[in-house]
This record gives sequence, structure tokens and C-alpha cells, in this order.
Amino acid sequence: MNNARAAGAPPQRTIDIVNASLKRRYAKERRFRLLGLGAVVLGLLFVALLFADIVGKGYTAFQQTYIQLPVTFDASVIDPEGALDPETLRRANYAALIRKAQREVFPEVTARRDTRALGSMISVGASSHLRDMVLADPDLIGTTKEVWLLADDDIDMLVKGHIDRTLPESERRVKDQTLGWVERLESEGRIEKRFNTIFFTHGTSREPELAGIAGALMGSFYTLALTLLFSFPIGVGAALYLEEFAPKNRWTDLIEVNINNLAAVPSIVFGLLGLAVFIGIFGVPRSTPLIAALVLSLMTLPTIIIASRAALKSVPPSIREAALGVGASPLQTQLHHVLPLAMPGMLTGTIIGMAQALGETAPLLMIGMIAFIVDIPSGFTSPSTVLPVQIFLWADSPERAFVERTSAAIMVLLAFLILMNLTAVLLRRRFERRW
Amino acid sequence: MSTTVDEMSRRTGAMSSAELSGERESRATVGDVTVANPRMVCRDVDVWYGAKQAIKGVSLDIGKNEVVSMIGPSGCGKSTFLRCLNRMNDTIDGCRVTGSIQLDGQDIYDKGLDPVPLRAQVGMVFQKPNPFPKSIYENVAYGARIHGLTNNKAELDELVSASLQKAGLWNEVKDRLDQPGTGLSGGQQQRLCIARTIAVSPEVILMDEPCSALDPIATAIIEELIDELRANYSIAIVTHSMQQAARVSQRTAYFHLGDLIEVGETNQIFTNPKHRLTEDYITGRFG
Amino acid sequence: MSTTVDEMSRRTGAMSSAELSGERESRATVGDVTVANPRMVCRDVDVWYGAKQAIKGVSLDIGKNEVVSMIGPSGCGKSTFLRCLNRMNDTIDGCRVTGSIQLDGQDIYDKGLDPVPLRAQVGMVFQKPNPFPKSIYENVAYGARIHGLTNNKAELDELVSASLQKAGLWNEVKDRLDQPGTGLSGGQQQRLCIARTIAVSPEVILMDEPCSALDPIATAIIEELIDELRANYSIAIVTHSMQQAARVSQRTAYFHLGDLIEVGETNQIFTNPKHRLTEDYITGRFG
Amino acid sequence: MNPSTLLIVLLGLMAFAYHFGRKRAISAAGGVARLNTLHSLPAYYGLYAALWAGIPALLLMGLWVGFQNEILITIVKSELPPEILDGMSSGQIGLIVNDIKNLASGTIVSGVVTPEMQAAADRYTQLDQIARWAMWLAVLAVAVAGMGYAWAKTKPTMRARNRVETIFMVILVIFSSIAILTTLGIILSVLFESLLFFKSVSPLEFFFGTLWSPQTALRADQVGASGAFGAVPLFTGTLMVSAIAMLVAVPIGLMSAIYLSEYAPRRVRSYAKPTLEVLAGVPTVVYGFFAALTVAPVIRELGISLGLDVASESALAAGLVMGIMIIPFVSSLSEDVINAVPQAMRDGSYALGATQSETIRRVIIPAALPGIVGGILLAVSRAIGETMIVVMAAGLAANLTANPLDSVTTVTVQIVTLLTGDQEFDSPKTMAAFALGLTLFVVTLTLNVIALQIVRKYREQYE
Amino acid sequence: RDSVWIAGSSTVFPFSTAVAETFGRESSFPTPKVESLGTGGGFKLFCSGVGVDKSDISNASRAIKLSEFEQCRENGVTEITEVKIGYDGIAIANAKSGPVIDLTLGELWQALAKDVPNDAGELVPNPYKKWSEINKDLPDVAIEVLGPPPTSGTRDAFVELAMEGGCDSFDSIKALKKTDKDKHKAVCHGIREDGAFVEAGENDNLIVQKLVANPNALGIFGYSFLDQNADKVQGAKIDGVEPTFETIADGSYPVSRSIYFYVKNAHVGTIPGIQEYVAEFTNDKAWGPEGYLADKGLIPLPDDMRASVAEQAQALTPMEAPAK
Ligand SMILES: Nc1ncnc2c1ncn2[C@@H]1O[C@H](COP(=O)(O)OP(=O)(O)OP(=O)(O)O)[C@@H](O)[C@H]1O
Ligand SMILES: Nc1ncnc2c1ncn2[C@@H]1O[C@H](COP(=O)(O)OP(=O)(O)OP(=O)(O)O)[C@@H](O)[C@H]1O
Ligand SMILES: [Mg+2]
Ligand SMILES: [Mg+2]
Ligand SMILES: O=P([O-])([O-])[O-]
Repeated sequence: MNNARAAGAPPQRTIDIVNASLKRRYAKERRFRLLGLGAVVLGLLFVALLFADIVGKGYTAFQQTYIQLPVTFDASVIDPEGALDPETLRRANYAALIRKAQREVFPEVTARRDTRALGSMISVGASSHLRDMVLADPDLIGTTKEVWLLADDDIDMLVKGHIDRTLPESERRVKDQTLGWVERLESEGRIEKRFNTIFFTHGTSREPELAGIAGALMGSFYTLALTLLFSFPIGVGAALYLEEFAPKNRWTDLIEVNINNLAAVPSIVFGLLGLAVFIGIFGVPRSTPLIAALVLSLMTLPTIIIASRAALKSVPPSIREAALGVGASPLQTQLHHVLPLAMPGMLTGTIIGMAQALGETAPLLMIGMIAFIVDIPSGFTSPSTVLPVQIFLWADSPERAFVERTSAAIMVLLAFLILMNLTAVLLRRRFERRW
Repeated sequence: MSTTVDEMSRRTGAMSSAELSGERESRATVGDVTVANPRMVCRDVDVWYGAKQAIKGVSLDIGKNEVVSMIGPSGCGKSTFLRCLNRMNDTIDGCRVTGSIQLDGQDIYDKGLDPVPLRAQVGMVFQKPNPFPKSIYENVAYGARIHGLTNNKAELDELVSASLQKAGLWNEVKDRLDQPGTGLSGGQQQRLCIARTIAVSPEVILMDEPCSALDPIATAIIEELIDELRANYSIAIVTHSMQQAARVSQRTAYFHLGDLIEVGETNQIFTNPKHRLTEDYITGRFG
Repeated sequence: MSTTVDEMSRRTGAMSSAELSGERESRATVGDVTVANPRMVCRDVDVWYGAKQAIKGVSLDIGKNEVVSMIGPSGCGKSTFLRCLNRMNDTIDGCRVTGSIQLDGQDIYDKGLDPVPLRAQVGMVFQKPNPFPKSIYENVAYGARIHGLTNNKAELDELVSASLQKAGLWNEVKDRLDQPGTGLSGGQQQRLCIARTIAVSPEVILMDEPCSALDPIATAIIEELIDELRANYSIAIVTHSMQQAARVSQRTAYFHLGDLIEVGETNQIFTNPKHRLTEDYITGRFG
Repeated sequence: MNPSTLLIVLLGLMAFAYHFGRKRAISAAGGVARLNTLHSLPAYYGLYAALWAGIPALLLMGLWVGFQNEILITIVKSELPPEILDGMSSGQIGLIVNDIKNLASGTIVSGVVTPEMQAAADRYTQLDQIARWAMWLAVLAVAVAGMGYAWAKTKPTMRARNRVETIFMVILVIFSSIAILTTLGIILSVLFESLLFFKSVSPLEFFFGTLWSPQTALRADQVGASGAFGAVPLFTGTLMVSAIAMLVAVPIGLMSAIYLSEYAPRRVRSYAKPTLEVLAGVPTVVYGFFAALTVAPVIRELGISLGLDVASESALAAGLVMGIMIIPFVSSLSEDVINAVPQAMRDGSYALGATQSETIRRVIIPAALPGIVGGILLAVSRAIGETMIVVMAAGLAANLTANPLDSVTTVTVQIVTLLTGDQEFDSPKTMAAFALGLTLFVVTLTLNVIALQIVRKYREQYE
Repeated sequence: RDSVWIAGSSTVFPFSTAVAETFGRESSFPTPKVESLGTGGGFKLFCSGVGVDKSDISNASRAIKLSEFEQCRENGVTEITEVKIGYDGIAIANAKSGPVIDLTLGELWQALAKDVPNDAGELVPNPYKKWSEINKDLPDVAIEVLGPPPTSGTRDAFVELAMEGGCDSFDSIKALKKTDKDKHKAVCHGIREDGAFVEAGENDNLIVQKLVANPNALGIFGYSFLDQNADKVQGAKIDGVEPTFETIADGSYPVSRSIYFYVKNAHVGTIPGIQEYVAEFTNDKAWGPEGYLADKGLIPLPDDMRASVAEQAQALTPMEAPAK
């Protein structure tokens, strides 16, 4: 039967040829499989490496150093008139209370320079903490209470061991004098590391110990929500139209090439476009989730469209024929049969596009998102910044304490990313099937 | 087969290789292509796949309450022609149809015509079973759902079970209606597709080898179904079994390399074909 | 069909609904399942799809130089059994096979056995034609390429054209070998898949309804091919056409709801079936 | 009384319209039993009514929200004593208006509050109230009118499905044209400045010059002498970094996709895939640090131990890390399309005795090729468009080199640095960014055209 | 808009934000929004006109240029108040594990210039590969300096202060200034492009980290980063002076520049809080030697100068057009 063999040669059984070559083929098979496994392992390794790197640098940011001081809520400072007027209470000089409390713990420190150094151990945010305490409970006035007060970032770094106590004084940000105070406070149990709630509840700040990620997180949330709202329907719709309904001609070829090309446009150019068109022409406010979402939507659209078209292409035509054959309209055919089958691919495109949008900094440079905005945004048009920008800004800050906060912010971003992907992944799994 | 075709062309003496590749005038059809009360009227239908012509000037009527069977060697264009009748060819890139095809006097290739209701009216069973990757129930219920044929779940259940029963599949699947239609055996899939098609009660039914994967008993059930449907509807059926054509159809059309060679009463075609090609084919003397 | 099965089960008097769902002892097969010089030996083969048993304790030999045909109603497990013989069932999620199947005395479900050379030895034509989305040429050349059966382009060309000729497709496609195999008609695709299978010269060939989409002439060519192949190889063929079974096979096996009911000389089965179910089926008295 | 409340009300109204359109269609047909006299499913009549209730009203609302402020301001301004606005630029007027608005909203105002201003603010508040009410009224009226129209139109013969589908189709077309508009916007916003740039720098020098040194160039004495605007090194740099990235991402991504979809157990796959996707979302700043502080020193050490001369900022480090970043573009997208290849294709190949890897390489990959190429194209695109990593790890030195151990710079890096730093904004230096953007656009366009042709040629459609 | 909008230099950003934050916390005004766009980007926005959608204050790590001032004027921004807020020292540093470096500006220039005079006094492409080739007291390692890109204000200042200062220590070049001003500038400002000078991006933290990884390299960055990373890097002495708070403030450290912000007077009185912000910034509590900005690394102006600038700033005295 082996007619292809040279005439005259004894007929050779296929199985012999197969068996002869099998070893080689299996070696190939094994290599191939190993390559695949290697690739996956390598990929996962990269993820693990990045995570380990980030977590290793950032986990300390979830704790914050506090110093305990016996604060006397002196009525003559807080409420000289005794009227308990909230406005007076708000404006009172709480820093003075802290200074007084410090004097009590360190009665020997009297020189002006030294008291200044002593004072700088406590964060500038501590006084607002005292104010909040008093406003919440005016009965405190006149009493003395041990209060845990937020330490300054340098002290925080020292306590966490990011500043080496053994270094010569000249190379240390925390001088010997302060170091002595810290050690004394530590021995008295007046220094403690506590969970850093500020990081999760506050907006950014120039003071590392007061800086929080909440503002950027909310900004990212609003931005991403809008981006998804814009780009998913538009991307899927456009893919659907171009792949399934548009006539196939040079014009649609042009559109296809053009969309592929948009994917290669540097993201900063989308920023330029946003600046020129959305801000310049349509007057969309700068530095808001709205403008960021518009720009990021344009940026992610090509990703979603390309992935969606690939997914649509891989649905076998017989499914469409079957639906059309029972009298479904083309749109029904798509919505009922083709879209569900293409959904995993579309969701993948969306996941990747959104991930990219979540981590993108460059185009936001152009539209005013690289900004110092303290307040936590409350809507789509309130000034805000986003996580990657916050990370970018913190990474560029000189204060040592921002290093761990940068990593912590990255962890928050990754958590956000994972949460976001999880939903999509669950959805995707529902749609996945082989046929 | 190589010898087959060669010999045949020698005998018919009219087919060069140019003909085989479709560059030739279409041949006049032997027999009367018209019927007294037509539902579908096709005139001079040409179909091209890109540059390749698959159907050449075919004219044929499909009458009320009749079953027309189409026979012919593999690749002669039966499926292609069938697919023209409910515009399923629209979905194939590069497929062009010219000529006129009318349903109840209305040109179905008319610009303004909506192919959707057309396809609801002219149902089709495909040559390769193509169940949806959904449950068996949903496969059958789909048409009724989109056309709103039933008003409630009970009616829909009723319709699904009736359709499956008619297609002879009910007993095999009644316990697993919620399982995917793609997990059925070949013949079961084919019957599922038949059930799906008849569930929307189309008025014309196109069947492309509906029994090719079926055993004789299942085939008999389908043939019975066809006979029953004929009372109200028109049916065009492609089949390779001449016995089946003889059993179910009133008229038979014989296709050859894109031409409609001969049409006539089924009896006449099988007992007394007029064209030599037809005769060769049905007597098995083809090769 | 509902009445059909009901009546039937009443008659056989042994089938409750529990049986239908496969919770029953398998029935002993009537007739001799063994042959003098077997190539494949199957003993007590069970196949489950998840919890559903599709094949129940089937034992059957396939001899050297013989054609065994398998018949039976749609959904009775013919394809499933056939797919066991070259372990194609491995690819179906949740499909389990027990029992023993041997090829030349070697258990093919042996842990150490490698399905790759097995499948090169035991070729298969599927029920639904599944040409690769490649050119016609590449479809046929594929097997030879992966196994390295030819040494140069000329030999490969030769092999491709010979295989296509044997499958009776050469004349129809010789001018378009570089066009996609998916653009062929249903019957052409089926023949393409046959050509693809025989191109690797397997020693056992499993054919799942190879002629279901073929016209009588093409069918005749394939039947001729089967007859020719039998000289050297073993063939198992699933068919719904009893005529075809009678024409091509030496032995016939009748399956019913997962059981192998009866095996015997083809002549004997068709003229003098021993089991009532077989008799009912082949006389068309089934329903 | 704010627009979002109105939006919710409107959505409620649409839901009502849907329900009511459906009911109407059913009764027009003569009851549930005679639904077959309807042209379309009752749900389509419902949708039809809902769309009629919603779309015009939404459009009106959009316009209203967009222009209300403008109009109110115009009215308030026209009522201000003319001497206040005398001789003011529009920006200054804008500031006054801002003051009035601040006054009206009760936030702090700077300066003294004059009676005129107070009056204007009161007027503004009043008008604002009126306008809000008017908007509610108008929008709801339009919605109800739309519903009425749909009501009148609802007859059994109305082709509700076709109409609804036409509306959807129009929406889809609008969606598709957004991509085109984006391109147009980009081209237009880049073209103008590019032309300005080419007026001062000859295109010949830009496209064929091999020296890039935008800072020192164009000081009258230095054109030609030292730095210049020869963009060739930027393009070779981009090419090299992207090529290195693709050399990392394509094999790893594709092999991962293959392994996950064909070999890996389902569970492994369902965890590994999303985990890999995280790589795409890590902020590029992070990758930048990773490349500059972890990878680059390792490469440097390695190179030195091999006696090679490695720049501390090498293209290799940037390319490698960028490659890691774009792995998911290749792996996830490819995995989806590979998964979508019908099982029958695999069966056909296995039945001929193909091993799994042969099946994958010869049948599945070709069948899935269009999607895979799509993924790779996206990855290439991302690599070309990426900035941060290169800024941080490969530096800004525009070397014309083929040595991946050298430092290079890319087009995007230059665009960013030219646009954001301490540039004088009207100098050709800044304009050069636009010219670079445009050129990159054209180059990638050409690449994409070629890619499209290739995909066309090798596309293999199953079934 | 009810809050002040500040945009501009990334160098001034840390100071500006610190003031903005304190201002927001301690006054009844909302916290100003501060954008980091770079000095040029800041001026572009600032000078594009008067209006709610234009910034109120522009931060700058250099003085406004004439072209920018004119652009402002064209767009109706006629009255601008210039506020010099202090100094930013530029440190040249290496890793602690490396040797302590003591350079003259001239040596620095010789190491980094594109062309340097040879023994005969003719300009030749920089031949120096190692520091020791310039001065044998310097370490015997290859010259590798990581510095900011040409687009940053730090680089501009470095070129103008360090490079130009260095090249003028060569008489032959100094003489050039009189004869051929352009040539002089070209020679002094030209930084070598053969790899010895590495443009390491805008992120100063990154440069610090890279120095730690590569003890043979020197880096150029802002003083605040040296201050914060005193345990990792050490500043090189320039002309014998170490970069410290005191040496920069008293002007003995030669490489430091002034930083500024500019106020759009037309917005004062319409956008609430501008004056108050300026007052907060120019208060000794903020920018004084003991102020919180000093903690952030700002080198304050001398006392008398601070007083006069504060007075002018709080009076919003518009500036004259800058020279050239
Ligand atoms: N993948 C699957 N999953 C679950 N059940 C299956 C699957 N494939 C087949 N079955 C069931 O197993 C039984 C046997 O199927 P099989 O395909 O072997 O039938 P067959 O004899 O080949 O029928 P036909 O003649 O219709 O092709 C049928 O009831 C079928 O529904
Ligand atoms: N999509 C397509 N593209 C190109 N050619 C096609 C396509 N479909 C069918 N053809 C060709 O058109 C001719 C007629 O095909 P058709 O499917 O109508 O044949 P058929 O009569 O149904 O054959 P069979 O009985 O084998 O199904 C054949 O030569 C076939 O190869
Ligand atoms: Mg056909
Ligand atoms: Mg079967
Ligand atoms: O942001 P700059 O200070 O470098 O202009």
C-alpha cells in the first residue's frame, strides 16, 4: 500500500516507519511540552518576583509608629471662654498641648533648639487628631489622658529599622539626641507600631506619615468605572459591526488597519488628543476622572476591538448558519449565539485593556492628573488623581518614608487590579466552552 | 472515480475540461420545470463561489403540498441550490446569486426583502448537523422563542416535546433535555436539527440529506414526518438515496455539475429517464 | 418513535426504564464474537460518558483481511465503540473505557501503550467530515508529513494524488489542490477525509459512516476501495445502509442501546438473524 | 433635582415604556392568543417604545446640561451693569462669572461683594432654579411624547424588530466610527505642529539624519555643528527595544498559551491565566524600577564577568522587562482563540497518529493564526508605544547602534521628555515631539498594512 | 472654581504642595490644586490667558524667559508677580562605598564637556576616559556620570552654573566670551555624548539607587535627595565646599540655583485664596530657616532678601519684563 515508496523496494509498513521515527518525535513532543511548561513557570515566576519585590518593600507601610504622651486637655488653651463653641474648639492651638505633654516627659529639655527637635518627633497631623478627639467628646477638656500620637516620618523610619542606628551621626537623618529620646521612649513603652489606618482613609499629603491612598484609589475607581462604561460597549459594538455586519471592502480594511494602528500609538499622544479635543474644544474639566476616562477609553478601545474581533472570528460559521436558518435576524444571531461564544475572548481583551488603563501614567501627564490633590474625590467631575500617578509622584519624592508607601500603593493597585480581574475572570469562565 | 468521470465524459461526448471548470453555456433542462400551483419559482439561477460557477441557469418550481427531491453526484451543486432558496448563501463570503427566485410571487432576492421572515418561512436542515452549543431543550425552543410562537413555558415545553417526538428523538433525550446538544451522537444531532427546524413550523422546508446519518428506523420516522408535513407545506429534499427519493417525493430533479439536467415526476424519472446522464446515474451505470 | 421503543421493550420483555438509563447487566451476545486470526480483540468493553453508560460489556474480534460492519439504531453506541478502538475517546472529557481491547495481542489501553503509533496503525474516518482548515493537498499530505512517510516532494505529490484517486475525489479537485478543504461540498469533504486516512496506510481502518454523504457512484468507489484494502488490512465500518453492510462486509455486528446483540457472518445476519431484536431491525419491523 | 436624579427617573420611565409598549402590542394583536398576528415579538414593541421614550429625551437632556450654564451666564451677563464688563477680555469676564457662581453657591469669594455682584448672584440662583425645573419638564415631556408616538405607531403590522435593530445598527456604526474619529483627531492634532516643525527642520535631516540631540541644536550657531534632529537613532532604538521585548514575549506568551489550553489541567489553567494577566496591569513605573535597579545591574555584572562592555543602561534590560510586561497580550489572547478551535480538528489530527505537539503546531496554531497574530500585533504595538520602562532603564542617549548592550532611546521616550520637561513651548524642540508622533504613526500604519496582508494570506478558517 | 490652581516645575512641586497642604489645613480656603508639569509646561498653561480654565500660579525652577513673558502678555496676562522662594542646591554625589570626591568646577567640566582644550589650548573632542587622567588625585576609574535629561530644569541649572563656571576657569575659553559669545556658550554648555555622561531620567530617587548599585558612578540631583539619603550617598566637594544646608544658603557652594513662583495678578480678587496662599508661602513659618519648607529641603533666601521679596509678593508688585 505504500505506493509512495520507490518501486522495487520491499513494501514497508507504516508502523515501522512510525516506530522508527517515534523516539525522535517524542523527544520533540517532550521538548515542546517542557517549553510550554517552562514558559508558564517563567511567566508565573515573573509575577511572583514582582510581587515579592513589591511586598517585601511595602509591607512595613501598613504599620505606623505612634508615641504615647500624657496630654492635658487644658481648658485655658482649648476653650478659654468655656462656651464650648465648636468654632473655638476647632481653632484652638492643639500643638501647644503636645508641646506641653512633651515637656512633661522630658522635663530636662529646655533649650529652644532642643524643644524644636523634640517637637518635630511628633507629626504635624497629631494636633488635628487631638482636635477631633475634643470635638467628639468635649468632656475631655480639663482632663489628662495618655494619648497615642502619630510620630513623624523620620521617627517612623527609625523605629521600623529603615534608618540604621549604628551609622555615624553625620550620615543619619535622626541625630543622636533624638535617637536617645526615642530609645528612652521605647524603654518606657511609649512607642508602638500600630496598623496604619491613615494610609487607607486619607488623601495624599506631603508628610509621609499623613499620606494616604484613599484619594487616588477613589480616583482610580471613578476613572476605571467610566472607562469600562465607555470602552466595553463601544469596543464590543465596534468589533461586532466591523466583523459581522460591515461590508468587506477596502474601506473596512482601512478601518481594520487603522484600529490596529491606534494600538501602537504611544499613550502620551492620546493625552495630547485629550488636551486638544476634550479639554480644548469640549471644555471637559481638567484633572477629573471624566477626562481621564475619556482619554483612557480611547487608549483601550483598540485593545478591546482587536481582541473582540479575533474572538468573533473564531466562532465557527455553522453556528451562525444554524441560527439564521431558523429565522433569527442577524442581530439576534449575534446576540444569542455568537456573542456568548466570543465572550471569553472579548472579556480577555477587556481585562487586559482595563489593566493597562489602570496602570497608565503617561497620557495623564497631559490632562492635569499629575497633581497634588488632597481631598478624596466625590464624583466624576471632582479633581482627583489616580493610583499610578500617585505612585509616580511618591516614587519621585525625596522623603525616605515614601519608599515603602510607594510599594504599598503598588500593592493597593495590584489588589484593585486583581479584584477587577476576578469579576471578569469569573464571568469569562461562565462563557468558556469547547465544541 | 478518475476513470468514471473520464468514461462518462467520453460517452456524453459533450464535456471538455473547460466544461468541468464551468465556462460553458448552461444546458437546457429536460422535462417540465413548472408546476400548477407553485410556492417557489426559480428562474435562471446562477451561483458563483468567487470565480467558480457552482449553479448554472437552473429553473425549477416547488409546488404546494409537494416534496421535490434533488439528486445528483456529490459536488454537483445540490446544497448550493438549496441554500439559495432561503438566502443562506448570503452568509458565504464571495458567493453570488443571480436570476430570480420567488416565494409566493415575491422575489426573495429583492433589495427590500427582509431575509429574516423569509427564513422563518423557509426552514432548513443542514447537511452537517450543527446544533447550538446549548442544551437540547434550548436548541429546539430557540426558534419559538425568537418568533414568540408560544405564550408560556407550558406551551413551549409542549412544542419542544412535540417537535422532538416528530423527529423521533424524544425517547432518547427526554431525560437529558438540559444537556448540551453537542454531546449527542451523529444521528441524534441530525434529528435534533430536524426538530429545531420543524419547531417553528416553516411553510417550506429545505432538507439537505436529513437522513444521511440515520438508521433505517429513524429514517422511516423522518420520511413519515415528511409525508405528514407535505399535507400543509412544501418540501425540497436533497438525498443520495434513490430509494428515499422514490419513497418520499412527488417530483425529482437531477443535477449534474451545476446543471439541472432533468426534472419530472419521480416515477417517471426512476422508471423512464429521458436524459442519458439521468439514466446513467439512476441505473448506477454512471461509471 | 415513542411508541416504537415502548412496544419494542414490551416485546423483548426485559427492558424497564432503568435499563434504558443503563443500570443493567449487559446482555450476552448471540453468535460467535471471535475469529480465527484476529487483529483486534475486544472483551467486555464498557464505556461511560460521565454517569451515562454508552457501551455495555461488548466483546468483539476484528480479523485479518476482513471487513466487519456495525449496524444498529442511531445512538446505540456504534461510534462510541469505534472510537474506542484507536483510543479517540481519550479526547472526550469524562469518557471512561474499561475492559480489554487488544491489537495484535497488545492491550491498547495499557498504561504504557502509546496512542500515537496506535492511531497511525488504526486509522479513522469520522462521522462528521472534519477537514483541516488547510489546502486540499495539505489535508492529504498531513499524515505523511508528520510520520515522514515520503522522502521528497515528488513522492508526496504521488501519494496525495494516489490517495485522492482512490477516494474518488481526484478529478473534482485536481485543479484546486491549493484551495481550502473546507470549501468543498459535504460529500467531497467526506472523501477528502477518507483520502487523508488512507494516505498513511493504516493497517486497521475504522470508518464511521463513510458513505453517508455520498451519492451511489461515489459510494461504489469507496466500497470498491474497501474491498481492495481488505486484501491487506482489517476494516471496521459503521453504516446505516444494510445493503452496504451486505455488499462490503464479511461479518456484521448488531448494536442496540449499548449492547452488542448479535454478531455473525453477514449473510447469516441478514438472512437468518438469531436474535429477535436483530431480526426486527433488519426486516424494518423495528417499530 | 439634579441631573442624575432625572437620569434615574428617565430610566424608570423607559422601563415603564417598555412594559407599556409590550402590553399595547399584545392588546393590538387581540390578546395573548393571537400574538402571531404581530410582526415582531411583543418585547420588540416594548423596546421600540422604550427607545422612543429614552433616546430623544436623553439627547435633549445632554444638550440641556451642556448648554444650560452657557445660556444662564449669557442672561446674567446681559443683565449686569455694562460698566462692570467694559473693556474686559473674555477670560476676565469668565473670572467675574466665576465669582458670581461662587457667590451663588455660597463658597468663599475673594474681594468685596458689591451689590451688583450680589444681585447677579441672586439672579443666577433664581435662573438656575427655573432652568432645572424647566429641564425636568422638558425632558419628561419629550419622553412622554416619544412614548405617545410609539403608542400611536404600535400596530400589529409595524416592523418593530426591524426598527429596533436599525437603531442598534446605527449605534454600532457610531461606535465603529469612534475609532476613525480618534485617528482623525490624532492626525489632525499632530499634523499641524508637525508641519510647523518641518518648516524649521528639513524633513531630509529628520528622516535620514543619524544624530539626535534636540537640546543643543537650533541654537543659531549650532545647527549642524553639534546636535541635530536626525531621527534615525530613535527609530533603530525603538526597533531594537521592541524586538528584544518580542523575543521575550512571543515565545513565552505563545508557549504559555499552548501549554495552558492544550496541556494544563483545567484548574491550573483557570488560575495561571488570570495570574499572568496581572503582568499587564502592573504600573509601568514599577517595571521601570525593576528594569533599572534589578535587571540592569545583573546584566551589567554578567556582561563584565564575560568580558563584555555593557552600558549601565542597556537596551537589553529595558527590552527584557518590557517583554515581561506584554506576555499576557500574547498569552491570553492566543489562549482564547486556541481554545476556540473545534475539537473535531484535534480529533482529525490525532486519528492520523499525530502527537499532541504535532497537532498543535500543524493544525491548531494555523487554525488559530488570525487571533494569535492579533495578539502579537497588540503586543508589538504596546512595546512600540511604551515609555516609562525605557526612560528609566535605557536612558535617553540617542545612540545609533545594533548592540543591545548599548544604551538607546526610543521615539516615545523622546516625545515624553520633549513635551513634559522644561521646554520653551514654542520651540522646534517641542514641535519635534509632534513630528515624531506623526512619523511613528505612519511607520506603524505601514507595518499594520503588511501584517494584514500576511494574515489574509495565511488565514485558515475552520468549517 | 473655588480653589487656587498651581502648576509647573517638578522641582518646586514638593515645596508648593507642602504649603498648599498647610494652607488648606489651617485656613478656611480649600486646598489648592498643584500640578507637576515641568517649568515649561507650567508657563505654557499660565501664559495661555486669563480665565477660570487657566492656572493662577506657575512654579518654576528658573526665571521666566522673555519669550514666555511676551507670550503671556500677548494672551492678556500682563501683570505677573515674581516670587523667588529660595535655592535648590545641585549635588554631585556618589555611593558611600565609593571614595570621597573633591573636584573643582574646572575638572568637572573637563570630565563632562564635549570638547576640551588640549595642552596646546586647541579644542579637541574630550579624550578623558578616567578621572585620574584629568587629575591624578582623582580616583582611577572610568568617568560615568548619571544626570538629568536636557528637558529638566535641574539639567539647565547644572549646565549654566557648573559647566559654564568650570569652563571659565580656563583662560583661553573665558577669553572667547568676549570675542565669540556663541562659540563660548557652545563650548561651555556642550555635554559629551560618548557615554560618559548618562541621561538617567527625571526621577532623582532612581539616580540615587543607581549610584548605590554602581559605586564608580557619580550622579547629579537635587540637594533634598542628598539630604534624605545621607546614609547611602555622599556629596562631592566642589571647589572644596561640601554641599550642605549652610554652604548652599550662604552661597559658598557654587552649584545652586534660585527657584520661583509666578502669580497671575489678574486672578487675584476673583479666585479666592491666592493672596492668602502667597502670604502663607512667604511667611517665615514656611520658608524661613526654621520653617517647614527647610525640612523639605528648601534652602532659604538670606533674611534681608526674604523680607523684601515677601513684601513685594504680598503687595503683588508686578515684575518688569525679564532681560533677554
Ligand atoms: N460526548 C458525549 N457526551 C455524552 N454523551 C454522549 C457523547 N457522545 C455520545 N453520547 C451518547 O452516547 C450514546 C451513543 O452515542 P454514539 O455516538 O456512539 O451513537 P451512534 O451509534 O454512533 O449513533 P449514530 O448512528 O446516530 O451516529 C448516545 O446516546 C449519545 O447521546
Ligand atoms: N464555500 C465554497 N467555496 C468554494 N466552493 C464551494 C463552496 N461550497 C461548495 N463549493 C463547490 O461548489 C460545488 C457544489 O457544491 P455543493 O455543496 O452544492 O455540492 P452538493 O451537490 O451539495 O454535493 P454533496 O452531495 O457532496 O453535498 C462543489 O464543487 C464545491 O466544491
Ligand atoms: Mg451538499
Ligand atoms: Mg455515530
Ligand atoms: O520640572 P522642572 O523643575 O525640571 O522644570
